[in-house]
Amino acid sequence: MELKLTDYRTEVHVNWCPGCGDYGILSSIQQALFELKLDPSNVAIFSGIGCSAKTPHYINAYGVHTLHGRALPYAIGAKLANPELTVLVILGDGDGLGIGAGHFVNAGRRNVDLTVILYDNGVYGLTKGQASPTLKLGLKTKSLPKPNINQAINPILLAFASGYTFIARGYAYDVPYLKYLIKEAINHKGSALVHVLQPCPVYNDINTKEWYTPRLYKLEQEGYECIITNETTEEEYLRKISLMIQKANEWGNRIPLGIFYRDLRYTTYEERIEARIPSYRLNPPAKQKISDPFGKPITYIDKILEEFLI
Amino acid sequence: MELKLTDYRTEVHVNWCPGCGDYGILSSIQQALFELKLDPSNVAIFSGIGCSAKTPHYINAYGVHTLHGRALPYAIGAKLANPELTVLVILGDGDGLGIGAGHFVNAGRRNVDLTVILYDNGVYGLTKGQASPTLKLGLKTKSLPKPNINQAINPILLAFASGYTFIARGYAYDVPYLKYLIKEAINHKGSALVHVLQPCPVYNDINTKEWYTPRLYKLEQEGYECIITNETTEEEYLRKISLMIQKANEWGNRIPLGIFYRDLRYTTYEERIEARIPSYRLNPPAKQKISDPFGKPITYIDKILEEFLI
Amino acid sequence: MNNRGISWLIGGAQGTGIERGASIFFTAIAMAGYYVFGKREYHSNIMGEHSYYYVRFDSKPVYSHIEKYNILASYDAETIFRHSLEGLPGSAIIYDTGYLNVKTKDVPTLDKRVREDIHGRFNNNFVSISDIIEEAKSYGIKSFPINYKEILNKVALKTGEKLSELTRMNNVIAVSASLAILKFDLAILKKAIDRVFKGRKVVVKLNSLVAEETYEMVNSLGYINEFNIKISPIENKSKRLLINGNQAIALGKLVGGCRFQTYYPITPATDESAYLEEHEILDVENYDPVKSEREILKGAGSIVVVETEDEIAAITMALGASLAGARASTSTSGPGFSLMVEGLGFAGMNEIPVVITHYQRGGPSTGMPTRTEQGDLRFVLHASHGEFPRIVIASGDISECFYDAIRCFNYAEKYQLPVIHLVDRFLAHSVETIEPFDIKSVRIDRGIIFDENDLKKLKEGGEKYKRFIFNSTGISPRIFLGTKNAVFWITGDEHDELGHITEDPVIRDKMMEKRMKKIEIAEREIPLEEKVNHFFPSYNSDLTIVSWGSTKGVILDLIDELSKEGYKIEFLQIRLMSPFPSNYVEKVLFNKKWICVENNYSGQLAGLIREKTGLKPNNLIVKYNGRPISLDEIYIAVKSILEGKSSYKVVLRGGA
Amino acid sequence: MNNRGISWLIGGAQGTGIERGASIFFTAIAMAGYYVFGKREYHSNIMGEHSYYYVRFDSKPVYSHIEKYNILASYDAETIFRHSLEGLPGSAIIYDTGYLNVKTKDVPTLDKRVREDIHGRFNNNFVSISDIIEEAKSYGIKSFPINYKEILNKVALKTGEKLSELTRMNNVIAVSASLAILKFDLAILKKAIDRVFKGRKVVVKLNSLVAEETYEMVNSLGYINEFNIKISPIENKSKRLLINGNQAIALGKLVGGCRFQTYYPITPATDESAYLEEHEILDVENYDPVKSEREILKGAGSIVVVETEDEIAAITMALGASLAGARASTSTSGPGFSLMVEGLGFAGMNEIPVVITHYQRGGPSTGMPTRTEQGDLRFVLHASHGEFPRIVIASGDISECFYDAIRCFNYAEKYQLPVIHLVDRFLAHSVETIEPFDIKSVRIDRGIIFDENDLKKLKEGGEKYKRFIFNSTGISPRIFLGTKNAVFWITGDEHDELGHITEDPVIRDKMMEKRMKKIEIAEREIPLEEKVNHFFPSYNSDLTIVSWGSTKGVILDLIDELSKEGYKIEFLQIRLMSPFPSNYVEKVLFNKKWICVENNYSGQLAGLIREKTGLKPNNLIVKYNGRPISLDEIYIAVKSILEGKSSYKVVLRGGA
Ligand SMILES: Cc1ncc(C[n+]2csc(CCOP(=O)(O)OP(=O)(O)O)c2C)c(N)n1
Ligand SMILES: Cc1ncc(C[n+]2csc(CCOP(=O)(O)OP(=O)(O)O)c2C)c(N)n1
Ligand code: SF4
Ligand code: SF4
Ligand SMILES: [Mg+2]
Ligand SMILES: [Mg+2]
Repeated sequence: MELKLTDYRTEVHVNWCPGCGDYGILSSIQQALFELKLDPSNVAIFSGIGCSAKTPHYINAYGVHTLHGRALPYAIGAKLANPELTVLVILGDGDGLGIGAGHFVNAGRRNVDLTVILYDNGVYGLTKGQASPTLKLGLKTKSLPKPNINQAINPILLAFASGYTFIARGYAYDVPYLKYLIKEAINHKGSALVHVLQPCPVYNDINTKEWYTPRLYKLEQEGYECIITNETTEEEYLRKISLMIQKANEWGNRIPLGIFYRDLRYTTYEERIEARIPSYRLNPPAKQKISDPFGKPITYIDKILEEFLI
Repeated sequence: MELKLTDYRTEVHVNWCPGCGDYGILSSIQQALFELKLDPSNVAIFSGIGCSAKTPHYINAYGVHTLHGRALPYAIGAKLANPELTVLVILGDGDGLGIGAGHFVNAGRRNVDLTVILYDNGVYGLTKGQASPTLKLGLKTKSLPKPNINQAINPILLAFASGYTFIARGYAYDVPYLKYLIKEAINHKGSALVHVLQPCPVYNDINTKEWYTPRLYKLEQEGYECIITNETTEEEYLRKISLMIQKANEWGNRIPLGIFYRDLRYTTYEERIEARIPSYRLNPPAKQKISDPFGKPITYIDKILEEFLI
Repeated sequence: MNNRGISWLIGGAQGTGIERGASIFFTAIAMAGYYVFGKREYHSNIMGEHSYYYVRFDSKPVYSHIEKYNILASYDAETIFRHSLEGLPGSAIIYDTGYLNVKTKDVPTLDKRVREDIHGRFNNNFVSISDIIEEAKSYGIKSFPINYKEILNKVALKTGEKLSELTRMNNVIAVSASLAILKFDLAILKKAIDRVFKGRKVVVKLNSLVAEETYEMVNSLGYINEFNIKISPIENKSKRLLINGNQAIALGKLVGGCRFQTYYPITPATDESAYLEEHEILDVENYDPVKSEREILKGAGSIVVVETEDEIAAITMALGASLAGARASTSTSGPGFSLMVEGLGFAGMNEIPVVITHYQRGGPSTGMPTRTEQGDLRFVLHASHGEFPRIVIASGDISECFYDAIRCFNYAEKYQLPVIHLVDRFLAHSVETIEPFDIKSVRIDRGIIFDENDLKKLKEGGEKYKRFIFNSTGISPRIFLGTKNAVFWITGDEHDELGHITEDPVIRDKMMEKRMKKIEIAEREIPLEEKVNHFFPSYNSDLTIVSWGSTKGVILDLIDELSKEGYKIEFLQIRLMSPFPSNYVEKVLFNKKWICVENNYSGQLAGLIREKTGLKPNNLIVKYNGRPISLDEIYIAVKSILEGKSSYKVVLRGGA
Repeated sequence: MNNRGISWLIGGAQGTGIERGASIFFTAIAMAGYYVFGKREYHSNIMGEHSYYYVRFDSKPVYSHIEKYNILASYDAETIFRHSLEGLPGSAIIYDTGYLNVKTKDVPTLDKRVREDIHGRFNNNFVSISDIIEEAKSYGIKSFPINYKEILNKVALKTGEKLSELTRMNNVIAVSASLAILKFDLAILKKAIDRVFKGRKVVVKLNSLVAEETYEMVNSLGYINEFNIKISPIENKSKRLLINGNQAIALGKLVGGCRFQTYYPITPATDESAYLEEHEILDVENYDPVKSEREILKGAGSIVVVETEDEIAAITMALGASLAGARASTSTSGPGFSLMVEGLGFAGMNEIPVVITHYQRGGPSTGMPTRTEQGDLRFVLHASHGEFPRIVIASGDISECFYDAIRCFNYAEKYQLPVIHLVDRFLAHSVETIEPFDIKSVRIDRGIIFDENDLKKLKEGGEKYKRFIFNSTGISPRIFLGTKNAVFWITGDEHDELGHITEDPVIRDKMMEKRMKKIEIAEREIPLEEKVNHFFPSYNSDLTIVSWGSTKGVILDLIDELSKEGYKIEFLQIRLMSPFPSNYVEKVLFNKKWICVENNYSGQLAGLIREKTGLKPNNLIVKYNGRPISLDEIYIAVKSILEGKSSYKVVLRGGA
């Protein structure tokens, strides 16, 4: 039976505020899944806590709404136990880069095959607009009593330093383009980050739709491309990376969207496990039989026990 | 009374393994404090948990040996409560970039005036040699049963992405140079990172003294300098940063030591607090009187109470 | 006024001014000299989900709510769908005629369960507001339809404002209509509006105009005569505070000398930190002992409030600040506390004073972030591995919140240990008229601290400062990081007197005993009145109610009612949970008929009492649906216990 | 052999082969047919600090240690300084003559407290090893000086190895000398060497040579006649396992079907994960029902072991794997568990099976990482905010470690909740000769799981799969992420049957009750023998000892001795800490004279029993210096209780 776009929706009432950027991200994800013809039963979507984190409830796929900051380790556990799953991880900017920064960084090191979608609204939405780690120093959104006292994290740079092998940026209100980026990210083998600029009309009156619209442009329109392979020379690498960093730093009259970085040199974590455990993909942890029909354990440890028998 | 170098030592038996790089780092810190003529009573040294984290017990200064991964927030709390303190933070590579990565990243955003010294031995020393986040993918130290399954974090890049305004790299066995770097870091106003290559002869048989010696060179010998000020043009900035990233990536036949990055554009967190609270430095939290000689509170809230009186 | 005062409820979608509306209402009522109790119920959502605010007031103090209203003030459909049947006989529903045709299916935020309940009542899946109003009438509830749009139109005409801009004042219409049918003085209402909007002229003017027009409309519809309650101002000699728990704690911290607060945003704790941040610059008194005069130094003090990257950083950063010498604290709720556990143990091990204000909310896990519960008692008592002393104090009302906040710092510094101030969502967000704080009675005790002169003397005497010296008092003098003439070391490992790591079994035993003995010292020194509130002690009470925390109010109101019926009820409110006042509790409860009342599932205090005294309650009244206990439901429960008709465990299930 | 078997102790600096030496020793002894018990004591340090290994053996089972040695095998000075006086009358000190002139001041790792103790004994600050040996002699301890260098020189000559390379075999000299004076069969010793070095030829050869030379030296010095104990091989019919707790748990996990283990390194839990990682590729049996045959599929199974970035990731990653369908677990110790608290609550809220193996160690905070304690019982029982069901099982010995490890997964999946397997440092690192595991008796029960066919049927029947369906059994069928024909949602918020967020008070109550009732179901279904071990039940015992966890061994040894003296001692070992077997415990203890024995400060089990039954022990025996309880000290303590000479709380302080 052909799947329809509506098959990716649920009946749950979406309770984001009117005009919230999250609606656009939700649509983009649903459309991406639909266009990739992914069976909802083979997709697992993980999120932390925040407005953004409610997303899984609105998508007809396995939805695991976890703890604040912890979506990544949950997702990695599930993916490694069953590497056949398509895994999406939804992070809020506070969720993913504040309380969850340690997991964000250390997930990069693993290159597990999954897609991270980072909702960047510059604030902690669900707790009423405190500054998030992506809000620039000195900005005062309407929800803040005083200007922001911290410098901002640049998620693109942080992802690069952490080892993500696919890094892109989309915009919540540009659904077709965001959908395209999410599809590319899902198709990428390894850890992919899609950083989404997401207006929060309720608390962030600075990075609004009106503010973004005139500034945004698409990297590929400038002929930008940054793909690193094993064939890339040292020199080429440095040139590409310099440009990438330059683009990642661009935040003013012009703000780039698009795919900043693709690194095809690294194996995935799953491949690395397979190199150690040949049967891993054939018989991954989640699929293994562990007992016979009578409930007797089938793990054979007699060989191991010899080490201890005396 | 003139302070002697020995005044920075304690009677505690140093129980690192023979040949451990930590001895060199310890000497470098003691010498740096000595040469800066810092009063031990005005220096507070924070550490997490690990072999590295035992350092404070060996230095005659306030020594706060905290929890695994948490040295940074402890240190920040102390520094903000008493901004007159000279604060050093000792991190192990597991401690600072594994369990403590979230604090490492988010400390960068604040630019509190303190010096972080990261002991990088590629392993979790005190728990017997598991791979730390800085061990390169595929390496198998003698303590590992299988080659390392994770990519490595590059501390220089991560610090840059996180906002540290001073980033340097030293080597545990080159004490005079490391001492120099630590002094520069302490003198820097803002969050400074000194990344130290630290051989662990017991568990890491790859990154040994023998391995490092022929590879190390000093950035300044090549005329390298990367200072960013408010005067730095966009173009200059990009050129400098590109070179910095190139140097940060260099890890092979040649490995650079030295000061990678100095950014003088940012105020410190303390200055930002002062901008909000004019009396902050005159009367910081740790120094405020809160009661009169009879124990009566002296905080005057009558004005505030008017809001509630009815 | 009936014997439970007047209950008023305003409902609407989150983000449409429910709280503002309620503030205007209870401020006006309080200004008229009444005692007010107000509580808030809302979803974990920013805009759109149903939220309501409940107010009860009376000419005598009110400490609790009932599940019923005298007036339901609505300005959306959902409020009516949800609350219509909660009216007392003769009560009023105020609503906007614009919603009459709205059907359940038009309100997507109505939970399925509630929707089905309504459909079930009507045996019909298309129930409209007019149906509901009719139904309410059949229960004797009066309806007061008002055309909200017409009022706003008038205001628009008079002011030239756009109608669309004015709709956000629908809340004020509902409030004003409520006061109008109560024959409440319009002038006081206007004063309340002025106060709530902090004198912001344009807004005040607009809202006042809406109030006036509403009064006129209500008048013209003749509603005033249809509702038989009238609220006239009463005279008060002295002023009261109208304040909630978050604010009382924040003020307590300021007075108590807290100078460093860390937090990671979390409901319902954040408001306290936000309040502190707003008041980060402090005025302080300077006492001149010669002239014996006090001078106010403007802005000479401050509290540094830091938003951290997570709760682990929040507690550890507070510990850093405490080591440096600041009175330091952090505020959080369940999930945040769960992350502070390791830091808590470090504070215990290293005898570092720190205060954690813990706002309990509906658990487990993320639970019900905006709902209340007393589910964390056992957790905070035993949080963190290993054994170390801690003090846990649970406040029962908003006044206690203030004084306890101060006390916590005294305990923390005197006994050099972590102190947990246990409150809950209900206290945090409930508002009450209370007696002004008696700040003169407050004392600050920072415990034993050596300064650089003490250290100089020590040094001159050839002695080393030892942070964890074994001495006769059991408590070693502290010094702050940066104090001249000494240094110290600390470590989470077991340590010797100097603070260096040791694994020596003999020193270990001594150090462990030194730490644990502090809890015995505290238990001995803390006066009884800080440990318990014992109301109506008696040897022949019909029943002794034992409880803790925010249930205090409803129990006091209950006892008031039951005593009028001739029952003799004793009430033991336990405040100090650790060290537990075992002896006193045992003495009071031995051979008594007693029950335990708790806002949790398993009766955690009951378990604690049994652990400490061996005694078991005759009955256990619990509630765990995320809502506070109401006076009407506890009345029924206790009545049936008194009459011997109750089973051991009684679960209360009231609340919307 | 005396009635407490033979006690042997080897000491030296960390990193110089203490464990290796001990392994050779107890392997040899076990090969000779004896029952062996071995325990390790070491500092949280990689090289240099003092470490020792204690072995007791006998021809009957041995479950504990005594504080005394028959033979002290040393190859450094510090061991002698620290342990010399722990000798039983007639015992032996074996030492290297090279150390005779070493003085206390030459040993920087000697704690100040120990050093001062020695100096005090001699009233002199310059005490040498020869002084200590003389002192020991005065207590009737025999000394067996050996020139270690001479032995190594001979080996160097024979093999051409460099002497400096051979010094790391000093441990083997100490071991061999011990066995030599015991007149132990050299051939068995050599077999043990071969086994311990896993047949690595060169190493085995060198070490065997050292053993031979040592035997010869001991012979030539005539020491054999000076020591009056002889250990001859005894015949065994059946084989035994020589294994420690870490390993037994790892094996239990493999057999129990654990297929995903996460960990963040921490002492003393890491060894288990390292062991699992070494055995990540598994052989599995395939049962052919037609031929009724079993075939071994080599490498067809596996366990994925992931080193995470912290313990928060460890628990949450395990939860992710469990949701996907793997039996998943994580292992940790105090500080790690403190960080897992929030994840634990999530598992409880979402009914996710997961096993946390918790190795208690000396607390609080970082505490004494390499020392033992039972200080975390209350913590694991109440960890995390809010209320949710959990199962906590405490193993008492190495066999129980194995079977309980399996059981934990059955509980976790059957009742869909987190299970905490509570063990400790002592069990983890103690080695024992135990009966081979009876794997045939083990059963795996994964609880109710729907597969894609079940879901297809459901779908065809027009029904939706609801992860948290309210049903008559109280336990909703699980499905795994990725199962075709359905999806589910989960959230840490309170949720409806589908797993979507709800704040409805009615559903909340039902969901809360559904979760909490599971603990009642478990309490009903789990058989008594999994809840407690009741040894020597009796109506007229002189004393009932109640305890939990690793104290089991020493209590059994104690009862053995006391029963020989005619005392009738009953022993209730509590295994299931949650749900607590209150009824049984109350029945057993009611009106009895009973005491509680625990390796912690406050007697946490005693408190728990009182909470659950109201009963209080007559005495409490505790120990909290980081060392396990020895047979000799508990014997004295219980004896004085039996004789009515004891105070309520008895603190044991033995151990070095
Ligand atoms: C451990 C913990 N701390 C704090 C919270 C409270 N909390 C809920 S949502 C949120 C912030 C969400 O901000 P962000 O991640 O930026 O998501 P957004 O709401 O902006 O989409 C916080 C701090 C929590 N649920 N858990
Ligand atoms: C919360 C917590 N988890 C685990 C540990 C155990 N632990 C002690 S030291 C250590 C690793 C130290 O490695 P690193 O930071 O690299 O320092 P090094 O020993 O290499 O200097 C760990 C994991 C701990 N103390 N606390
Ligand atoms: S608060 Fe902001 S992020 Fe959250 S739902 Fe509303 S608009 Fe969206
Ligand atoms: S284990 Fe490594 S890092 Fe630790 S003390 Fe020994 S050599 Fe140094
Ligand atoms: Mg956000
Ligand atoms: Mg390290």
